[in-house]
Amino acid sequence: MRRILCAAIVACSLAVACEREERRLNQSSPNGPAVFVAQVPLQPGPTLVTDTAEGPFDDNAYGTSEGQQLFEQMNCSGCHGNGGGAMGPALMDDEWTYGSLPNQIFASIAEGRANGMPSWKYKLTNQQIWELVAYVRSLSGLTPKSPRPAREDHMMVKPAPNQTPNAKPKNTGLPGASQRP
Amino acid sequence: MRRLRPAGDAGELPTVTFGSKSLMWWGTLGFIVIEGWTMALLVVSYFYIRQNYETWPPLRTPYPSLVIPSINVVVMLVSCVPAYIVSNAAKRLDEPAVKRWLVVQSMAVVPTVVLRWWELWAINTRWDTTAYGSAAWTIVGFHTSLLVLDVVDTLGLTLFYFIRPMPVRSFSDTVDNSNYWYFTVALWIAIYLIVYVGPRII
Amino acid sequence: MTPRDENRTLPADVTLADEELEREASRLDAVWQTKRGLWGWLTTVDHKEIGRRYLVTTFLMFIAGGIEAAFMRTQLMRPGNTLLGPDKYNQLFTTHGTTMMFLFAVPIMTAMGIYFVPLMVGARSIAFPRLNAFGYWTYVVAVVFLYVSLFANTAPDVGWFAYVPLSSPQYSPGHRVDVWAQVVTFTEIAALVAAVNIIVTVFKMRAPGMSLNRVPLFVWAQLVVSFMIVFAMPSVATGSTLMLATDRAINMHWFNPAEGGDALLWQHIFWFFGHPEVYIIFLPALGFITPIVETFSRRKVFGYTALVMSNITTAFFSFGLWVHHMFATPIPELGQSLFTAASMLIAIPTGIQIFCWLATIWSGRPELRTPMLFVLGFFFTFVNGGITGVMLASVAFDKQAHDTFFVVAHLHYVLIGGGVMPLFGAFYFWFPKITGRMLSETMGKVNFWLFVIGVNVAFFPMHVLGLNGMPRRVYTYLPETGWGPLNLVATLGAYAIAVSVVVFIANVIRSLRRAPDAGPNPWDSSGLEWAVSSPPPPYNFVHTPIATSRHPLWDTAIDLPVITGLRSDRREVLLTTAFDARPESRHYHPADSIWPVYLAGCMAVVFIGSIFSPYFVLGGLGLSLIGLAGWGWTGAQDRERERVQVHQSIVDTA
Amino acid sequence: MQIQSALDAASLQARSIEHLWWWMFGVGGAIWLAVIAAMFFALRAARGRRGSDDLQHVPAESHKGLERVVSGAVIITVLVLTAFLVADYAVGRALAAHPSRALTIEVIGHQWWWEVQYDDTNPSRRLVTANEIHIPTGEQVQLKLSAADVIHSFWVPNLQGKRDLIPGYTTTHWIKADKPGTYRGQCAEFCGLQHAKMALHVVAESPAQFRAWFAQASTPNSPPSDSTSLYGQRVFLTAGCSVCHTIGGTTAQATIGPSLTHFKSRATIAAGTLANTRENVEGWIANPQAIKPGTRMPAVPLKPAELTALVSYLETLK
Repeated sequence: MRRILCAAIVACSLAVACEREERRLNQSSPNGPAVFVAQVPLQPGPTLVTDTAEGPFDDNAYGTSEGQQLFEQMNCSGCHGNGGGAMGPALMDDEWTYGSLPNQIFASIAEGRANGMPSWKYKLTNQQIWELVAYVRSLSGLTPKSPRPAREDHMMVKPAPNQTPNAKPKNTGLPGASQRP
Repeated sequence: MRRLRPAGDAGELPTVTFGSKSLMWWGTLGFIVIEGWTMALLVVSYFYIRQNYETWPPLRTPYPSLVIPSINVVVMLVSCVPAYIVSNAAKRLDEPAVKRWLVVQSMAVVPTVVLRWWELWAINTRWDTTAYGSAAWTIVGFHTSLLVLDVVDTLGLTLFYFIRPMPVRSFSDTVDNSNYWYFTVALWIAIYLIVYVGPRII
Repeated sequence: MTPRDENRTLPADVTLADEELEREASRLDAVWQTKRGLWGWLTTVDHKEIGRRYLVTTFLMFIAGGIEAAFMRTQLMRPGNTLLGPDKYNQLFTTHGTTMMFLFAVPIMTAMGIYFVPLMVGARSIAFPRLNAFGYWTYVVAVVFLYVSLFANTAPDVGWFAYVPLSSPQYSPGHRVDVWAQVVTFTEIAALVAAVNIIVTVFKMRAPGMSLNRVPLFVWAQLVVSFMIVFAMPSVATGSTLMLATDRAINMHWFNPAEGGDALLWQHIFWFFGHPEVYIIFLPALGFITPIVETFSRRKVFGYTALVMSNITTAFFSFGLWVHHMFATPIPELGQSLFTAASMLIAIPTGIQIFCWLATIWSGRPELRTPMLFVLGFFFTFVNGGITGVMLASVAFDKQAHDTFFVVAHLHYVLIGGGVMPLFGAFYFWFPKITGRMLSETMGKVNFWLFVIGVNVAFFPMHVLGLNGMPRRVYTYLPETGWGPLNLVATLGAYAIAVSVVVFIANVIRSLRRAPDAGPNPWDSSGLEWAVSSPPPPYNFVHTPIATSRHPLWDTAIDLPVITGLRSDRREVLLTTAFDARPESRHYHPADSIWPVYLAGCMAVVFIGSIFSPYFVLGGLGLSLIGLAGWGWTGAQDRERERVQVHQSIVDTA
Repeated sequence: MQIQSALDAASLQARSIEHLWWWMFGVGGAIWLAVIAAMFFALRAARGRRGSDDLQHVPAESHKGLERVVSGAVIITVLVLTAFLVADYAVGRALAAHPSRALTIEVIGHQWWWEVQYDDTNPSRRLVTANEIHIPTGEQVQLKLSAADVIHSFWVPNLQGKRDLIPGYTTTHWIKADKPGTYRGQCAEFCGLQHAKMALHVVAESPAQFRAWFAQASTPNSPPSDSTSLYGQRVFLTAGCSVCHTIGGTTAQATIGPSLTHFKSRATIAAGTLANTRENVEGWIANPQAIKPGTRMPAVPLKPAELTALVSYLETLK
């Protein structure tokens, strides 16, 4: 009886678990070179299409953690200071100069932004950028809690994303819009 | 099937025994050994981690503060007195005395849990800052679980004694409850010396 | 009042009349019988019922682990095979290891103990029946949790040893490793509970006259192993629950080198449990061998004392050699040599036991029935594994063999040869006692030969593969490595093992369909468990027997001396002194209860919930308060009829 | 034929271990045979007593005999074990022996490839390569082992036993190859998805050849001459390859992936997974996940022309 009960309970979350745990490896992206994609950030390709509040890797632990690795390897912290902000804007707060929607962040990374954010569309593949999107969003608690990364094997310079309280996705002005008061 | 030849009669044997004659005493002892051993392993790990640091506590980490923990040590030692009286009364099957002193014991043990909350923060560092913090928090945290368990046990026992007449064998269980409390206190004194006083010495 | 002087006072020819026994039996039935139906099934605390369930569940786990192994072998059958990708393969080999070690090998040995120890020491029940049920349900939680996770693509994928930092959050995102850590937690709880239960049962509930030097070797093994569990399991519980799980859930730094944590600490903690673990599986199996050898050599075992002593020394040594799993890590040379010495030393007590059994067979009149065949299979296979074990104890050689298929071969020779083969022998030997039915000898022999051949064909080539450079835990290998042919052979052997297990299952089903035909003592064996009907009644013994020697049924061929006077109008067990087992007291035995299964459910909420949110932990603990209250709640049953002993004085209450 | 085997020793260390193995194999095998023989003898010897129904009756004298036999067996066991212990200790000493100064090579384990650095007092002359270690024969070479992410284990069976690479620790390992050749090794500690395809090759060559290789390897290639390779270089620098890889003499100086400075001089690609041929390289770049599912190398979307040019450029990196 308890077996059945347990099974039933978990069966409900089964789909979630599958998605969360899926190891989505770097597929060769079905649509040509990154450059074309980044020009239309809202159609980054069939497998990765997203126009919603959910990035393709937001609920995928492995993808988010790959994003975590990239964030470090691409030295994003050089400007964003481990998300705390420095030369570049902080990523752990809820201030989003160019919007917090996945596709907006994708555009920010792929195209680059004023005041020194370089364009990564020639350096990273779509999937890598989407993984970064998931990680950046996890930093400020915009992604589901369960797949968010815990601590890294490094010096503890910032609270781990799995500790950040959940936040409402904000959509403060698209490119060009002024910052929130 | 073999025929059975009566060669002795157990009818005259007692049905309620105390101390090492009772099963519960052995069971309690078993779990005391398991929990003590777990704590020992944690302490060994604590010192293993300590090897990775020049200074203990690590740089930019304050010493654990001693006020609250010291108070709690005193409270715990004091709370052993009613525990002792209760177990003696239980051995005399003196129900009124047991009830009376169980109330006292309950009032003595509850503060230890309350104090424990500040005791955790008296470590003066978070568990997720350094391995030192993790080790200290794990040790104190694990002891907290034992402490809460025994406090709940004591309160429940007291409650039962007042709700309805208890079977005679629960006098024996009451004695074992006191024994377990002595263990919890002894364990805490060791931890107090290692986790709170230790860093100032080693 | 000891059995002996009782013998003097009572005339020897008085025996209990059958109808009198039947009346007593029916009274006891009324008191001890478990209720019918689902409720009874959930609330039973009968150690035989629980033990039988334990045996069935653990054997299901054996089959599950075997299926995973079959998948792995099929994947490795040829180079570059694409049946399984790395992700699935890693999940499968981790689940295989976790299942076989935590959900099959250890629990099935304790399950045998839970079922047979009370019978063998002549007790009516186990010391803490409700705790016993709780342990079983906790174990069931582990089983369900791991296998639901497997199908939810959340099975652990870092090996059954879960080395950090691979299992640390950065390199194992998601909850796969959390599943492993909590499954381990549940199995630890179950194992510890069973261990305490068996220790107390053996110390306080032995039949009058069964002084420690008359305790059957099966029980000795169970006792020693229970002590090992008490000291080994807390180690892995510390590692997995208090360190790894907290590292992952609340970002502790136990294993984070950058913050003072240490990756080697995990290996020490894990192997300090992990090595005794092997002997926790192996010693009970040796306990099975002695009664089988005695019974089928028609001779009392040679060197009882030597066997007991080797049991104990093995247990001690086994805590002193965990580092031989870490010879490739930076450990000081001297330390390594010490552990080499210890690892070789432990071969001596094992050798002594094997020699004693051979001597027993030599000087007896062996009959090659199936259980005996499996014991011979044990010699044939295990000795091989033991010798490679001694080789691996050598630091220099281990530097080559470590983490290769040579070790895979070694550990399967030891665990299958030393654990599973005696276990199958035990199945054939005690199946009649549990079910009242014999297993087919012919099918048994088929089962045996397929198994022995399969095991050796499957695992012997792995020695060569290892020496030829094939590492463990690879999901595939390149054709040019030349490992293909031997891997193919190994895979075929694995299939043979699978077939032999199918034969065994068929054998069981076949005899379960037939009418009971065993009788109380089909093998004319000597232990007390054979003095009662098969299957035994819920109260085990109408009257507690008196053990007059190590082999009561062989030495008291005519009639069995018993202690009368235990109450039959309520559940009562006889307690005796710890060493020379003199009757000491009658002890109240709890009624069936729903709280064990309820509390196991609370544990599930606490530990599985802890992966996701601390609120589950609080909630689970809150719920468990109800359970604890219910557990502790006891009415004042027949208070006036208790006889209380405080120290020496006996008081009659009311 | 075996491309990596502990039973085909090519170095001082591996050979002493191999001797130890054959010795233990002989003794161990003999013991196994003895026990099994004893088992069958026991069964035969007992056959005579079949049917006689004196249950559990054993004549005292045979009991005495048994005691003698068993204690004899135990004594033999003890002696053999002592012999094993001594032998192991002797070999251990032999393995530990090493000179005070020697060529030192740092090996850093990554998921799932090997970074190789030749120590040099002058950092600019520090040679960095990957997955292929060149060593001179006939002299002790010191390996400094460390890990960048998880635990790996360095194991080249023909040359030496294994040594773990553990984050937070640096371990050392000594190799003295005594005959030239290429020896394959493989990560021996489970390290994740591609543990199975994390191989390396040790190329042992005469000191002269080694020095020649070293000199050649320490100097970057001259920039490509033909137009295809030039285009290929531009692709490499713009399409994202340079984000992870280094090519000496160019602006590509990233250290996330293996250094490709002398890419073509290596026998294999993808950490010993594929032979370093044009087709393999093209296939690898086009879709690494098909060859090593999980590898950190992404499939960079390239037009066919770009891919061909890129590969021709890599071909020039001799």
